[in-house]
Amino acid sequence: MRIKLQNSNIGSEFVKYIERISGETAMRCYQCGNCTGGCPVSYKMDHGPSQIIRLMQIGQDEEIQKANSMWVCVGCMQCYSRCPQSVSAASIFESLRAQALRSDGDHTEIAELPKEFLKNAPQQAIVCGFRKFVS
Amino acid sequence: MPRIGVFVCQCGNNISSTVDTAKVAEEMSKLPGVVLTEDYKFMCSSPGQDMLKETVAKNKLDGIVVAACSPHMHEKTFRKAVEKAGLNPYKCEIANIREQCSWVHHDTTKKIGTAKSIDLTRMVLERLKRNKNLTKISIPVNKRALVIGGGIAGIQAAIDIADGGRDVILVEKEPSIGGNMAKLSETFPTMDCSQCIMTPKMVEAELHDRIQLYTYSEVEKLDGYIGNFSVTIRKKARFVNEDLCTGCGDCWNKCPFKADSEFEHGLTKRKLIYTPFPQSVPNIPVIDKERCPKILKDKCGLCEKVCQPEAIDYTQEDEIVVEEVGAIVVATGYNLMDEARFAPYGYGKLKDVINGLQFERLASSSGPTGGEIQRPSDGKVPESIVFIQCVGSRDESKGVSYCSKICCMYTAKHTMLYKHKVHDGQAYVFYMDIRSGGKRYEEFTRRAIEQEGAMYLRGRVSRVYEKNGKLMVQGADTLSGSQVVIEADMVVLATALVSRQGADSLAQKLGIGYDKHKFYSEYHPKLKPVETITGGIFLAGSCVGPMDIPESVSMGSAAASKVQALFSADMLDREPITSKVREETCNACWDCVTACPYVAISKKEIKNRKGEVIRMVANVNDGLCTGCGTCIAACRSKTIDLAGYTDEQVYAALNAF
Amino acid sequence: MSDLTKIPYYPGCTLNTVAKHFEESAAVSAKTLGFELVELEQWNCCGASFPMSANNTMGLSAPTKVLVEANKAGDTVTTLCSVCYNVLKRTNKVVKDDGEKRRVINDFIEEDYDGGLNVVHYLEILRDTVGFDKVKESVTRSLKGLKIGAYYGCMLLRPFEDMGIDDHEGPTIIEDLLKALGAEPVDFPNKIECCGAHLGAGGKEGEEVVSRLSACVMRSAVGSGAELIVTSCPLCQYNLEESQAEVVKNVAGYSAVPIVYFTQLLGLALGQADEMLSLDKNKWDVRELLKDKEV
Amino acid sequence: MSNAKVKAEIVSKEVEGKDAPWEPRITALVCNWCTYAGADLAGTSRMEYRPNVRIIKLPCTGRIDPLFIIKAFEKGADGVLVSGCHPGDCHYNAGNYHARRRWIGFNSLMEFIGIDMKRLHFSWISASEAIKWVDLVNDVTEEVKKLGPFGEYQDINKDGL
Ligand SMILES: Cc1cc2nc3c(=O)[nH]c(=O)nc-3n(C[C@H](O)[C@H](O)[C@H](O)COP(=O)(O)OP(=O)(O)OC[C@H]3O[C@@H](n4cnc5c(N)ncnc54)[C@H](O)[C@@H]3O)c2cc1C
Ligand SMILES: Cc1cc2nc3c(=O)[nH]c(=O)nc-3n(C[C@H](O)[C@H](O)[C@H](O)COP(=O)(O)OP(=O)(O)OC[C@H]3O[C@@H](n4cnc5c(N)ncnc54)[C@H](O)[C@@H]3O)c2cc1C
Ligand code: SF4
Ligand code: SF4
Ligand code: SF4
Ligand code: SF4
Ligand code: SF4
Ligand code: SF4
Ligand code: SF4
Ligand code: SF4
Repeated sequence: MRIKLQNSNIGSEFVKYIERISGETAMRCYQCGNCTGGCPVSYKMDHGPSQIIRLMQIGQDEEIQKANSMWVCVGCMQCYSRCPQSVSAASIFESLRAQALRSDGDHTEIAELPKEFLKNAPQQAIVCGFRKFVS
Repeated sequence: MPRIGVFVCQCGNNISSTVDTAKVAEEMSKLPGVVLTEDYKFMCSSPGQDMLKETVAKNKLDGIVVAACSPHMHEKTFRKAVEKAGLNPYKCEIANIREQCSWVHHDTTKKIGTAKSIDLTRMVLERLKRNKNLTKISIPVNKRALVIGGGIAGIQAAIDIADGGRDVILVEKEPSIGGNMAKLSETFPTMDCSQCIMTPKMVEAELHDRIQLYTYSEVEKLDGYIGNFSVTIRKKARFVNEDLCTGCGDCWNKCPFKADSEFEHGLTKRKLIYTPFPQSVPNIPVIDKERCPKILKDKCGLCEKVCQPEAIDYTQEDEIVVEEVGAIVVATGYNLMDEARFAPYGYGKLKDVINGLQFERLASSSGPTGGEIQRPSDGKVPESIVFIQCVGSRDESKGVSYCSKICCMYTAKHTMLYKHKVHDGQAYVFYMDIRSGGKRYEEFTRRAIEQEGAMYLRGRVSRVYEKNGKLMVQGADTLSGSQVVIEADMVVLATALVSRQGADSLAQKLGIGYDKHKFYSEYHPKLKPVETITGGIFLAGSCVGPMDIPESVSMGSAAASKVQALFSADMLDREPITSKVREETCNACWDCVTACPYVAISKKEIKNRKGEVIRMVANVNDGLCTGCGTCIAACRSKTIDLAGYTDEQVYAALNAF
Repeated sequence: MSDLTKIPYYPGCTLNTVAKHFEESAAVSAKTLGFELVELEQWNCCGASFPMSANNTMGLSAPTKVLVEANKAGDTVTTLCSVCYNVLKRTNKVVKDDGEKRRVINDFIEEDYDGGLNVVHYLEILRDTVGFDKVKESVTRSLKGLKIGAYYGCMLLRPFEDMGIDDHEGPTIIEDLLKALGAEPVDFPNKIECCGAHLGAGGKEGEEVVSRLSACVMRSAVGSGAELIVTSCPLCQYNLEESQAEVVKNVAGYSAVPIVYFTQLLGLALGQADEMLSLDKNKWDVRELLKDKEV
Repeated sequence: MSNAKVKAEIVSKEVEGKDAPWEPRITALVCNWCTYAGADLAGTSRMEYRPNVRIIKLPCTGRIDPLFIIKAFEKGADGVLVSGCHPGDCHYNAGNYHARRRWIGFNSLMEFIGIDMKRLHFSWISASEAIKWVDLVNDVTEEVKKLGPFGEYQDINKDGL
């Protein structure tokens, strides 16, 4: 990846927006990687939680939006509970999802979900899934 | 009419960016008694001081106000300067328009800062008008020193002072001096063996004619003041007569009971009568009174039977000793943070997760494994070790916010020690930054990586757990952006250095300051790094903050030289801020006598010409009075007043707001 | 039995349906221990996830409505499902501590609720109100010899400042209960790791994540010697069962371990009849194991 | 640390003129060793606080004569703030204990002569507690501001008490 860094990247509107709705400050993160280290699903993410926050710090809006990370995060709060700086990547991901759903529409097509799942899974999984993946 | 000069300092931009100093000067010039004002760039610079001296002399000023930084910064500077110009130094007062004005009001329109500066300067000016000429008080200096803490910093300070020809009392709370350095195996960056350089120092301290050791002792109480302290020391009962014991070791060889060794951080056991380690100074054991059945319930008594010189004394009690000294060096060192706080790393639960000092003991040839690296659970030589840096340090949410400064270096050292002992072993290090600033330090850490093959991974570890007899270390390598899992045989945590347990209560006894982490506060972090706010008490070593051996030793020597400087004069000048009694109005109620915390007030007889006592009045001893002013508020007849802070001066300041 | 302490109870969307056996076993056990779960007269779904972004007033409204209802019933409300517990407890905290949010939410749902309610999990009632000692005394069928892995998952524990039910890195509340029941809890590293939660609803990628994470939990527990696993959340229960089903399908010779709600074991130890505990509703029947172990 | 960020508002009459909005005037009587140094640290750390306070430095809170406080009100202070070392931390060992003992009896005197105790704040602030100093100044300013100008006492005094 090659980044052309400009003044406008630093504190970009998008980043400010995400910071506002998540209540988190990207610059609090000192990139220790604890969150990525402990996140049960970072292996599956295009960029782990600490990297997403790093990308926020340097204002790489597109790279963040492109990544699957926000959709893979399960909201387990492990990142936050061990972060030495009390940054909640979980809240940042939630805000990124909210932003994406608002601007691009649904992430999951309900119709595409396996029938088995819809039939057997506990309601809470479906309700929660809808809240996280559908606008 | 007084002739007062007001000097307003711009402090470069520090004051002038939020205070219109010219305006302050102008306002002051309108006040009665002010004959001239100056608005100047850097008052404390030498041209500034010269200007001050010249102006005072040329204009025959009889008082000046410098509106500048805090009096804690430069009051002395300016008082000295005006003294040279022939003015009594106590006719110089400082208005604090920097720390308490320009730096805390960021309004660049300067309205706020200027207005407040005008008020502050006027208040000081009114007070100054009522200042009297005062002369310093001379008091004798007792040229013996007390050093608290017998780690490397305290030992160094004690030896330096003693070499300078002064008597030193060294108080150490453990049964032996040596502190943390005595536990280390080899030391960075030179890798010399810690014991080889430490033991001779310990012995030197023990044998020095001018050093008196009080081990297994603690300071209970401090009275007095610079030059004239009186220290109450509690010598805890060892249950061994120090004069009779020869250190033969028969007792501890025979003692049938064991407990975890504090010195070995629980890696091995010691007896209930023990010296902390074989090279202990003094080589005299103590009995663990919490556990010894003889002390607890009068059973056993074996050591007494085997001790030929009959040194064992089960009835020994703590002894209280009072020593008079003129100066004190505090060198009480550090502790490692209690790892119990780091549950995700399993310390305390997983046996093979240890801390840095435990690793030092494993690597030390005098340690529990004779220097072979074996893991605590089963004695197996670990094929891979993961070192985790910054455990508890730089962790605002669960540990401390600061960097412990030495753990990057000792971790690099540990990887080398490991590699030297286990050639085909692999060391992994999780780090956030490698902080190896210092002479030959960066080269040292590079050597660990390039030549000794330690694998450095940039990231923090999230957790350590056990799986099939292996320790699974799960963290991140942020440079490659991946989650990393390592199967290790042992994990070493570089836990934060924290202040000594009880550091705060000692500080309170001594009357010195400490920060929120309970490290002791220097008088000034850059310019007075070994002084405290309390005259005659100095600091050395890691009780001030995390520090390695070279720094601790430098500080020990620096503190010693401060003590020597203090001892170089027979008399000491003290601030003349003391209470004065107006004898005519004293009605001998003695309220002041009971109020004075320093017992500085006594009852004095007033006699007539025939020598008969006609009445009694209060009398203040200048040597003891510290100028706290408590007596004044207690005196209902307004008979006592405090030079430098008289009622009149305070009211003048109040009136001027 | 008229002197039962009545405790208002919020079932949430799943307990009345898929996880009926969780609820039933909890209810009968409660009665034996001297309290009664009284279902709120009216309730709605809590939303099944705590909305974490800052402008979350909408998301907080549904759970606040639940709290308002519960507040009418008493000063405490209990839940069984960890997710409901998480959502209600955190919402309650926001309403209590954040004056601004409280105002907005109250305006929105046209109520006047101040966050005064005490949200507790059923486990907390057992520990703090009944007391594990009392539970122990009430045991009529000791689970002696049963090696059980207690799986906590995320929602019961995190974030610690909000939940505070137990040490979030090394919780023992379920183990302590199991000990009271006579069983032998086994510790395993993944007991506080996530099962994959709702990600089953997140497309192919999500499904894969769930099956992997749940498999990790199962491997970790079984590898540490657990013969039986207990959960406190219908979603954990489902994910673990599904994941083990896959293993059973693909790995010949693998013998599945039962996965049950902790309340079912509680009921067993208190001497309830199997039917009362709906033991047949679990994917793998625990009764065979009980027989083997002569419990 | 939101308090540390408050914008300074007070501007004294000399600069802003007679019509400036009212701002409380607060006199602070503080000890040299702890609170004064704490206030210095707030400066060294470039914190920001409300500018309404004027410090008078005394060696110790033990030196504070209750009459100083009365005088301050008489001279137009709307609030008075007294602060020294923490109990047990006194530079002079026990001066602050004496001060405390004295103030206990002093409360009733204040009420008696018509000084609202809400305008008088006692606090312990050490040399390292810059944040506490900042919060204290801001809070006291805020509170006194709510109470409004303190004319009563000066008025009574004018009529000759
Ligand atoms: C794992 C590890 C490895 C290290 N390796 C190195 C290295 O290789 N090179 C290096 O330069 N540095 C190293 N250090 C740092 C080194 O240990 C310290 O710099 C040094 O020990 C500090 O000495 P000190 O005298 O200040 O404190 P300490 O060694 O802590 O000594 C303080 C002494 O004061 C005593 N004491 C405490 N309170 C009281 C009291 N109230 N009354 C009386 N006595 C009291 C204590 O018992 C102790 O004896 C290492 C540190 C660690 C943790
Ligand atoms: C850009 C920069 C910023 C810095 N900022 C900070 C900071 O914010 N805080 C901080 O703590 N430190 C700071 N430092 C470090 C600080 O400058 C040094 O720690 C400090 O100045 C060292 O003082 P010194 O007396 O050892 O040496 P120097 O300041 O170098 O003084 C040595 C003196 O000896 C004289 N001299 C040299 N040779 C001879 C000779 N043969 N005979 C006679 N005289 C001789 C020189 O002319 C000079 O006056 C900074 C340094 C740099 C480069
Ligand atoms: S754990 Fe916290 S500080 Fe560390 S990288 Fe993640 S968000 Fe940043
Ligand atoms: S909340 Fe999301 S980002 Fe944080 S650890 Fe869990 S899955 Fe990873
Ligand atoms: S006297 Fe104080 S304010 Fe003036 S230049 Fe020197 S440091 Fe700055
Ligand atoms: S046996 Fe006696 S002389 Fe020998 S070390 Fe023990 S106490 Fe000292
Ligand atoms: S009396 Fe105590 S110290 Fe002595 S040998 Fe017996 S147990 Fe050991
Ligand atoms: S010295 Fe190194 S290991 Fe120690 S706290 Fe600082 S950065 Fe971390
Ligand atoms: S000022 Fe008064 S009370 Fe204080 S030390 Fe001096 S004599 Fe004692
Ligand atoms: S309190 Fe005043 S009047 Fe009483 S003895 Fe002391 S100086 Fe004299």
